[in-house]
This record gives sequence, structure tokens and C-alpha cells, in this order.
Amino acid sequence: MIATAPPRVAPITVRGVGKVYPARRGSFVALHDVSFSVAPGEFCAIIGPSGCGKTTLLHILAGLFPASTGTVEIPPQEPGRLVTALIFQGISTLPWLTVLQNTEYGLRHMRVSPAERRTRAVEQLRRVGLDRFVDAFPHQLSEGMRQRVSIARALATDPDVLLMDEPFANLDEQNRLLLQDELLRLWQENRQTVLFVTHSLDEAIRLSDRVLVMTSAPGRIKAEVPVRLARPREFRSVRQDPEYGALSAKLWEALRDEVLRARQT
Amino acid sequence: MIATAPPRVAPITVRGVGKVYPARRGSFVALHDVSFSVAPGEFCAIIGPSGCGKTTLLHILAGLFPASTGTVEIPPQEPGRLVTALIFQGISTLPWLTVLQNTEYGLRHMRVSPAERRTRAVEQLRRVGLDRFVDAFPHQLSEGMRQRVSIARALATDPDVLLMDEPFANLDEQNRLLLQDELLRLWQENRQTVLFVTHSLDEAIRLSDRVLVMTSAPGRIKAEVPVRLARPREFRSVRQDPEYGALSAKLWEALRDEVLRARQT
Amino acid sequence: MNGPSYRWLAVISPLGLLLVWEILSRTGVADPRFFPPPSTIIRTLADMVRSGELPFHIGVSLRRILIGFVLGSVPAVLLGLAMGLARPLRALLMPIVAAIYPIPKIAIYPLIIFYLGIGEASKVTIVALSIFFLVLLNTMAGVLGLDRAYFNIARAYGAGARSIFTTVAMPGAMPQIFTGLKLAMGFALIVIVGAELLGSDAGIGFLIWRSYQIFAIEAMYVGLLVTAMLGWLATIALDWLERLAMPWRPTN
Amino acid sequence: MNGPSYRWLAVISPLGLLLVWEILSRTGVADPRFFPPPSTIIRTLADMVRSGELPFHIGVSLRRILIGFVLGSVPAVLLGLAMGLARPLRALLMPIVAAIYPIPKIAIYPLIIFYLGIGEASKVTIVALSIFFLVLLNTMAGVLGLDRAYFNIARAYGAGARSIFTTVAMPGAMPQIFTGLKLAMGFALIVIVGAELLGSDAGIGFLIWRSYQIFAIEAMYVGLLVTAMLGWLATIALDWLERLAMPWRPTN
Amino acid sequence: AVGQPQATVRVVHVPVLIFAPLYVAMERGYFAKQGIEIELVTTPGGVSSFAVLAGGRAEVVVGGLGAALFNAAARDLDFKVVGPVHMERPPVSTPLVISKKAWDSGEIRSVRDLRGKRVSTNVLGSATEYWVQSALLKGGLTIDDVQLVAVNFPEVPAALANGAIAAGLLGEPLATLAEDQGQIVRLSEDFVNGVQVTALYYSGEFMRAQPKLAVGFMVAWLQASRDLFNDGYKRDDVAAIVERYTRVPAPVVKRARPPFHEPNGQMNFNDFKRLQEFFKRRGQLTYEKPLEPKQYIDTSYVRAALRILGPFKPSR
Ligand SMILES: Nc1ncnc2c1ncn2[C@@H]1O[C@H](COP(=O)(O)OP(=O)(O)OP(=O)(O)O)[C@@H](O)[C@H]1O
Ligand SMILES: Nc1ncnc2c1ncn2[C@@H]1O[C@H](COP(=O)(O)OP(=O)(O)OP(=O)(O)O)[C@@H](O)[C@H]1O
Ligand SMILES: [Mg+2]
Ligand SMILES: [Mg+2]
Repeated sequence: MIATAPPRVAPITVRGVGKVYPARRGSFVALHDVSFSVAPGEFCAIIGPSGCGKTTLLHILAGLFPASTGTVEIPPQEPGRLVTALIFQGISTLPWLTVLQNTEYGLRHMRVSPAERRTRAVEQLRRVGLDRFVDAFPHQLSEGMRQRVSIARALATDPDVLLMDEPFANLDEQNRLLLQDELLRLWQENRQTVLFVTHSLDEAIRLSDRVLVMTSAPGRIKAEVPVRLARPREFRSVRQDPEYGALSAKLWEALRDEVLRARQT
Repeated sequence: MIATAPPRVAPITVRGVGKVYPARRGSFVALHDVSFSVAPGEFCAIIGPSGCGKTTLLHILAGLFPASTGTVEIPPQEPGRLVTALIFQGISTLPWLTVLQNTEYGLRHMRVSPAERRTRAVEQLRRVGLDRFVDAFPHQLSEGMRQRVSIARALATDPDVLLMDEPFANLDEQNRLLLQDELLRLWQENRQTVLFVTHSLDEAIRLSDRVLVMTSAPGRIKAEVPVRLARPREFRSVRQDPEYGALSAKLWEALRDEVLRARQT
Repeated sequence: MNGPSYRWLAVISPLGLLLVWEILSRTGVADPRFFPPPSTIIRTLADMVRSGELPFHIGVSLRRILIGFVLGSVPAVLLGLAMGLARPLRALLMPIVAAIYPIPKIAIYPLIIFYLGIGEASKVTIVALSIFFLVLLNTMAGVLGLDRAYFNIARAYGAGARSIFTTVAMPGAMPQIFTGLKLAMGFALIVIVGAELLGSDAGIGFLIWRSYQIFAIEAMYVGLLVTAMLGWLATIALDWLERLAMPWRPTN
Repeated sequence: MNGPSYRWLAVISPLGLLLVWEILSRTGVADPRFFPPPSTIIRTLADMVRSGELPFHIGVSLRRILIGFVLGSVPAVLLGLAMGLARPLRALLMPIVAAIYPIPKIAIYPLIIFYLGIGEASKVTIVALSIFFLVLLNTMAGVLGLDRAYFNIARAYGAGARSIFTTVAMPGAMPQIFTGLKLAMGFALIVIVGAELLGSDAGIGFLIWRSYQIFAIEAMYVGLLVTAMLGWLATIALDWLERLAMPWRPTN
Repeated sequence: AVGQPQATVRVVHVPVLIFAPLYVAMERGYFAKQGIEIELVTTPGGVSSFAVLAGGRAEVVVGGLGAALFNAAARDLDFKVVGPVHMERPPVSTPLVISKKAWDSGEIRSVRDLRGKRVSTNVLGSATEYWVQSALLKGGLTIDDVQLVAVNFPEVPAALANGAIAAGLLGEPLATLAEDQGQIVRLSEDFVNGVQVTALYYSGEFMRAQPKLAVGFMVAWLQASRDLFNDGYKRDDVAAIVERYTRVPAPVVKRARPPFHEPNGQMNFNDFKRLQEFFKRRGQLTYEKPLEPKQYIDTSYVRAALRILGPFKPSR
């Protein structure tokens, strides 16, 4: 069993963040007054109905666009390193780059020599078990393998914070369970701070230290549920823990109304 | 609480079914010596890794193409009724037909008058909560609503057997949970014989009386796990039943190796 | 997100271009014998509309395009659907279609006037021909590209060959049919203008060529302007038809 | 699933057609003055190849198409990518592009020979022009149609404007660029044949038109045959280039 | 006589100056007098006329002589040459021209200066190609000493201005128009003398089924040709008729070098023979054994018409 690494010092603090999109008629409020914080090395899950602004929130944290209101504190980028790495929902790789090129993609924009780029990328690909596929193109891989490439790409830049946006959403449940195992293993080796967005109650419970439940749009934090299951989180032991059933029932209670409300619109 | 209807008399028996597809080089064995039977009114789930032949099996049962070997016993079609109705994975509606036309689609090919067609379709749409969307086109609905249309289409033909091929696979987990509620409610009113293919352990356990586990390709029945949870299957009660954790651990044990093996190829 | 500043750009850029042209032409920086000022062109246009000359030529070309288009596309769609559904038919006809398809149809025009003479028949035929294969292949590709799932749904719910033709192949291939029709319209316009350039006594192509021959450069620009307008009209008409034919498609 | 019986059909159908034609023509059922038997056409073809006449005309047309194609498509791709990425540029140029695009370029040919004369320049220009807008619009649409996700990935992993141009816009638009190029090739062929029909001293279009004018029917059919072959060659060349340019695409 | 039932005759033409007899005969009622109503069919270039005639889509063609005539005749297409339309004699109505600039700079002052340069004719394989040869011969060159290209008459001034060609044949009235605009200079306009270059063709069906109309047509045709004799084109009403059909302004028509229309319908068989030899040498004929004039010429209609009209006396 792998020893759990000490947590890195990279907290996240979000205060009163709101986001307004221009819409056909007037504007659309995607996020409203979202506040929370994530401790260094904490694995924090966010769960909420479709369209409640989870992706919006992560993109703000990754600096893709600014929040309309509120402030975000997150470790700033450093040269030669991507302190905050984002792992995307759905399309996660550039289909025209090989697995290696995809993995190097972050490093390519930093002051890293081609030789070192390659070494670091190959190392991460080995960690996710894809070193045999260095020269393959994404279409030659399964969806699950592609997500592993995107995880390798994030890890290659040696980030302190991992922002993960439903990385396993397009997988079938069985492959999802396998990838969860792998993610937990990788995380326990490095202990980055992780903010993990998901639709799945089971996934949130299985992976995280704490689950933030969001309301339907405009998204706010509705509830916060700590998950005190022991680590490492082996499937069998988690499922047979009586705490598991109680947690999932509790989360579903908090979510059900929001999902029904989101469905209406 | 809705009373559970008495089961219909429509068993399914599958004996030694195999299916060989022509492939680029030679041929590909998708199914090999599959045998099982489903009792009248039973809700039976099939679970197996991707590509193990689940869809193939259902299409054989629905009569879309014959098995290469073995025999299938299933109630024959009757005029004016579709004894065996298939609900599809992924694309489930014809996008160019309205919700009503989609729902009437089976009836259109039977000796049913246009007036009756409409009445029966609207009735089923009401049961799945979509009577307000009679004239909408599929693209105007969410994925979940589309799946409800395809369920209404199946029910409109008043089938004795429902063959369901991962009907909820493209939904996020939360909407999936809600649709499972609805499916259970509908089934308890009619008690058709159901063969339900899924990738999800949780879904299989939540819905069925019995779970058949398939091997990776060529698919065979590897294990049979009866699910003796009480009905109606309310989410909270199911999840908190200690039997639930044990069942999911057991199923995952049976599946894990198969999924890993399927991944290799 | 269409910022008002950009919309503004979109309006002034063509106007600005015309203005610059007008000034260059009037000051003689651009040779006005080759680049007559837009205002003169517009005046010529107005004259030609008033004299009935322009409407006449437009009418002639439009008629040729319309008739040719219908004669070419209706059989193409029907045959395309059939070829998409029936493999033996496809195997039989595809080699022939593939051989004829890449010939630029204008090259056949001499052949056509050999057989059909130089009247309307040959013009309508060249339009129909230049459309036929394009629409046929697009329609067939539309059917072949349809997800098997649609056919499976139809068959699982009792559809026979006829129902599959009308409820799956036809509507399913519709987007590709329209892709084909729109492309075809582009080709039809080139071909009819080309045919009218080569030999005709009426039509927009004839107008352009004759204006060129008698050094009436303004009238030539009018011809070009009208050709562009025909092109726009055709596009608008097909877009409208497309929406009409596919009410099930998301509008945006 | 390509049944051998179907493949058989695909081989005999064109051969059968030729055979029927030969017989009809030889027996006089079809007027051999207009429908000379294929064997005679082939003989003429062989003669024209031997005399060097045919290779010469093919060379001339090929050269015009190639140069025009490169001159038209390279700037079109670059500008299309830029317009796809930069909204102000798009707003500025789109109205002008949209106005010129629907004009069948053959209609501009008289204008072009007005300015450039009847030499190679005008032929190359008409090919380049007839391609430019099509490729431009396809390229731009390719960039605009790209999933935002790709841009997000690039930006989240530190890509600047230049890297986005080369690692997202360019490869991402590549399939659409090739769609554009293939369409463009069709148009280029029509237009060059049309231009050569209208006035030239060499090239396949010229060959067809002259054969028509001097009533040399067999040579005219040879011209058509060669045109079709040019079309095939162009398609094959572009398909090959496409595979070369996009190694990341699944082959099937 | 007027009032008798009119039969429609379809005539294929190109609306150009040299076909003036057709328009004059129509406008002055000569056809009507013969019981003929003319339906004009405009062609792309005269050449597809043979297919049109053979296919029974027209009765009469007015068009040029070219390789197509011989090739079509060799293929037994069902038509005959029955009369002349116009002849070229000095000063020809289709001169060889060069750009004003080339003349002024002294670059080209005689046909001899054209050696190795590009020279245009309007249609390859037509009689005009033969004229180029004739013009060149006068300057001591042959057609092989220049590069022959096809340029339609209207393009010639622009082509000259752009240097795309050094010299070209340019038909009237375009030559006069371009001369007015200071674009061109006539380099040679006396290279042929009395060569027939355009002809009247009848379809076989027309000759067999309506022999009386066929003669009547020829009568009207010769009448109009006689009207155009000498200064016919300078007359206001003729110029107006030509303007109506060809859109060439009447003043230009009056100043242009007038084509010559043989008033007695004479045709010189040797002209045809020479043309045939010429095209043969140019490799434009699809047959080997030379055709006899009888195979494609029928002078009986001219003779019949002359019996009615009598020989032409240049009285006016
Ligand atoms: N660029 C945009 N312009 C306008 N509205 C947008 C934009 N991006 C997102 N939205 C809207 O904002 C809301 C939140 O979007 P977001 O993608 O953040 O939701 P989400 O929670 O990630 O949903 P999902 O679970 O489906 O991924 C949605 O209603 C969406 O339609
Ligand atoms: N028409 C066909 N021709 C050839 N091979 C096929 C065909 N249809 C399916 N297969 C192959 O047969 C195997 C089983 O396919 P099937 O769709 O039945 O699997 P499945 O269990 O439904 O998979 P999934 O869980 O991904 O839906 C797969 O390997 C597939 O590639
Ligand atoms: Mg999202
Ligand atoms: Mg399946």
C-alpha cells in the first residue's frame, strides 16, 4: 500500500463569487454569491444539478475568465510550472496531437527544454499506465485512456492544485470505478489540493474529504457534507461501511429538489 | 403507494445462443453459448463490460436479426400489439417526428385507427409526464425526456416484454436516479417481463429481481445474483439496507476482472 | 455577444469600400473606363430596369435555373434515397455515377447543343445535369451516414420498406439533401452563366458577355451585380425551404 | 460485408454500358455521327497521345489549375484562420466577402480579361478567385465551428495567440479546410474549362471547344474523357494530401 | 403575293454586320412576299449549325465556312451549301490590326514584323484562319512563322493593348469602333480578293419538302444582297435596320468597311477546294480523301432564283 504523501501548501478561497453571462434577452446569472474554501491537500468534491454553474466556477478558478463579482484566492502561476491545472469535462485532449504531444502541451508553453519536456511527459504517462501509447493519437484510445492522458498532462506541469471538471462523466460506470482507483492512488502519492466536480453521489463520496452541494442556477453552495470514511478507499470497504448508505441518502435528499427544479427550466 | 399489478404471462427462454459477426479478418464471436431464462413478470438485469454483446443479445431477442446458433423463446408478435418492445441505448427517438408521432410510431405500423393511435399515445405520454410536450420535437427536450418518450412509445403498443438497452446511459447520475423512480412506478402498474441491460451496478441492484453478469467478449453468462431487496425500492431505504453494500461488492468482484480484460483489447 | 462596435464595422466596411471606389474613379486615380464609379453603375442599373431589359434577362435566367433545378434534383433525390437503401442498386450504378460526376458539366455543353440544339432545352438540361449527380451523391451519402439506430428503431417498431423510406431515409437524409441542393445551386449558377456566355440570346450571362463585347462596361458591372443578387436570392430561398422542410431542426 | 456478388455488379455495369454503346453505335441504332463507338474514341485518344497533342493540352490545363489553386487557397486559408479567430477582422471583411461570394466567378471572366488580357494571368486569376472565397469561408467556419473546449484546453495550459493559431485553429479547421479545397477543386475545374472554352489557345477546354467547332466529334469525346480523368486525379490527390495533412484522423 | 399563307422558316444566325442581307430582306418584306415568315435562331458560334440543320431544328443557316463544314459533310450530315453570304475583297471588312501603340513606336510597321509573334483569329478552324495565312503570305511569312491563337473579335483591342497578341483579325464594325477610340491601326486590309467566306446552308429536309420555299428564300436573299451593293450600307434606312439587329450604332455602320454581297449568288468552287486543302494541311479534317464540291454544294437554287430575278444590273 502506498504511503499517503504530506499535503502541499495550496489553499483555495472563494468569496462572494458571482458570474453573469450575457444572454439573448438581458443576462443570465450562472453563479450567485458563492463562498467556500479548500484546505491545502484537501480533496473537495462539488456536486450539483446540470447547468448550476460548476464548470463556470472551475473556469474562473483556472483563470480562463474573471468572476463578475467577488474574489478568488488561489496560488498564482509560476514560470516553468502550472500551479493550477484544469482537467476538462468531455473533450479533454487535442485530437491532432499524439499522446506524448498532448502530455507535453502545458510544458511546451513554459521555459522547459524539449528534452526535459519529453522526460517529464513520459514519466507521467508511465504513472497512468500509458507509456506504451506515446505515439498514438487520441482517437486510437478509449475514452478512459484519453482521460488518463489529460490527467498525465496536468500532472506533468507539477501542479499544486488540480481542478477536475467531471473527468469521468463520459465513461461507463465500470471503467469509472477503475479510474477512481487510479486517481486515488495518484493523489495519495502527491496530495495536491483537489477540487473535483461531479454529478455522481457515489463518486463524490468515494473520493472526497468533503462534498459541497450546489443549488440549481443561479448556483450557490447549499450544503457541505464532510466524508469521514477511512483512506485508502477500497471499493468493497467503502460500500460496506454503514456510513456510506447514510451519506448517499443524505446527499440525495439535499440534491433531489434542486435536480427537479433544474429540470423544470 | 401504487399497488403492484399481477405479473403478465410472458417468459423468455434463451438456449445456447451464439452470434458471429463477419469482421475484417475472418469473423468475430460476439456471443457464445448464452443460456438463461426470465420468468413472467420478472425484472431481470444484465450487466457486463463494454462490447461483451449485450446489445447484440437484445437485438436478437427483438428479432432484428437471428442468432447464429441456439434458440430463443419469446412471445410472438400479435397484430395490433407489439408483444416485445425494445427501448434503445443512445439514440432513442426519431428526431424528425414530434413527441406524439414518436409515441405513435409503433402503432402506425399496426391495424390501429389514427384516432385510437392518438388516444393511446397521449395516454402513455401522460403516464410519463410529457403530455404537455405532445407537439414538441425531440431536440426541444432534455435527454431524460427523450428517454421517457421512448418508454411511452414502447408502452403504447402494450407489450408483454420490455427489452431495455441501457436506456439511462446518457443521463447524468442524478437524472438517472429520478428516471429509475419513474420506471419502477410504471412497471409496478403493469408488471411486464423486463430484461434491462445496464453498465451500472447501482442501477441493476436498485431495479431488478435478479442480475445476470456477463463475461467480456465473447459474452457468456458468468454469474447470476438474485436481489432480494423489498419493493417498492425507495432510494433511501435501498441504500441503507446492509444487503445493498454486500450486493454491490459482490457484483463488482464478479465484474472487475471482466472489465479489466475487456480494456486490454 | 455581438458587440455594437463590431456591428458598426460590418455596416461601414462595404459602404466605405464603395465610397473609396467612387472617389478613386471620379478623381481618375482608378481608370474610370475599367472602374466606372458605383454611382454610374447604379444609374445604368436603374435605366436598364426601367427599359425592361434587365427584368427580361433576369427572368430568362431565373426560369432556366428553376426548371433545370427541379428537373435535376427531384429524380436525384429519389434515386439517391433508393441507392442509399438498396445495396445492389448502389453497386450497379455507382461506377457509372462516379465516372460522370467529376466531369465539369460545362464541358458537356458542346455535346448537349449537338443533340438538343441551342434553345432552352439545352440550357435547362445543362443545369439539370450539373445538379443531378451532386444531389444524388449527397442524398445517398445522407442515407448511408444515418445512424443504424434509426433503422433499428423503425424495424423494431414494425416499419416495412415503404415506411423506412418515408420515415427514416427521407427525413434523415434531408440535411444532406439540402447541403447538396445548396452546393448544386452554386454550380447551377456557374453553369447557366457559362452557358449563356457561350451562346445565347438572352439571360444574365448573355448580358454580361454582350456588354463586354460592345465595351459597355457599366452594363457589365450591372450584370455582375445582378448575378450576385441571384446568388443571394437562391441562398435565401434554399434556407427558407430548408427550414420549411425540416421543422424538427433547432433554429438558432 | 461487401458481398462478392455486388463487387461483380460494380465491375460489369460500366463495361456493360460501354458494350451496349458500342453495339448500338456500330449497328446504327444510335447515330454514329453523334455517338461514335467507344472503340473509335479510344483509337482517337491513342492517336492524340502519340502525336503529343493531348499531353500538351493536359499539361497546360494542369498548370493553370495548380498555380491558380495554390495562389487562391494559401491566402484563403491564412485569412480564413485569422477571420475565424479575430472578431473585428471578421466584422470588417465578412460583408464584403458575403457580397462577392455568391457571384459565379466565370461571370467575372470578361472583367478579368478586360484587365489582364487573355494570357495565362487571366486564367490563373479566375481559378484563384473562384477558389479563394470558398476556401476562406470554409476555413473560417472550421475555426468557428471548433468546440470551445479546444481553446479552453489551450488557454488553461498557457497557450498564447501564436500557439493557439498553430496548435488549435489550424489543425482544428483542417477537416473543413479540406472540405473547402475539395469543393474548390470542383469549381476550379468548371471554371478553367469554361474559361478555356471562352477564349484560349490551349488546354482541355480549348480542345473540347475546338473539336466541337470543327466538328471533330471523336476528339471532343476524348476531351470529355480527359476532363473526367483530371477530376478523378484531383480527387485522389486531395484525398492523399488530406491523409498526409491529418495523420491524427481514423483511417477506414 | 401579299396575303398568301405564310410558312415559317427557321434561320440560324449570329447577329453581326455581315449578315445584313438577312435583316434587310426581313425588314423590307422580301421574305413575306415569298410567303416566308422568318424565325431567327441565335447560335453560339456558327458551327453547331450543322447539328441544328441535321437534327431538323432549323431550315436555313447563315454562317461561316470552316473545317466543320468539311467534317460535317464527310460525315454525311444532311445539308448543302446553296449560296454565298458575303465575300471579302479589298478593303476587307475583317482586317488584320495591331495596336496603335505598336504602330506609333515603330515596333510593327508591316506584316513582316510579325514573325514569331502571337496573331489571333476569331475561331480556329474557320475561314478566318485562312485569311491570316493569306495576309501573312503577302508579307512573305506563313502561318507557321507566327503563333496562331483564337481571340473573339470583341476581345482583340484589349488583347492588343495588353500585349497578349501582336496582331489580330478584327471584324467590322468593331474595327471602326476601336479605330475611333484610338486603340488600333489597320495593318493589312487587302490580303484576299473575292474569296467567299460565309455561306447560306439549307437542310436536306427543307430542300426536299419545300422546294418552292427554298427558291423563294433565295430570291429574297439575292434581292437584299443587291440592295446592299456598293453604297447600300451608307443608306440611313439600311444602317437603321442593321443597328436594330446587331446593336451597332447606325453612324458606325455607315463608316465601317462594307462587306461585299455577291448580287448574282456566284460561288467559286476553287475557293472551297483551296479551303479544304488548307484545313487538311492544318490537321483539322477528320477524313482522308478530299471531298468533291458536288458533295456539299448545290447551286440549283441560285440558278432558279436568277431565272426569276434576272442577272444583276448595277443601275442604281
Ligand atoms: N458562455 C456562456 N454564455 C452564456 N451562458 C452560458 C455560457 N456558459 C455557460 N452558460 C450558462 O450558464 C449556466 C451554467 O453553465 P455551466 O457549464 O457552468 O454549468 P454546469 O454546472 O457545469 O453544467 P453541467 O453539469 O451540465 O456541466 C448554464 O445555464 C449555461 O447555459
Ligand atoms: N454489425 C456488427 N458487425 C461487426 N461487429 C459488430 C457488429 N455489431 C457489434 N459488433 C461487435 O460485437 C461486439 C458486441 O457488440 P455489442 O454492441 O453487442 O456490445 P455491448 O455489450 O452492447 O457494448 P456496450 O456496452 O458498449 O453497448 C463488439 O465488439 C462490437 O464491436
Ligand atoms: Mg459542466
Ligand atoms: Mg450496447
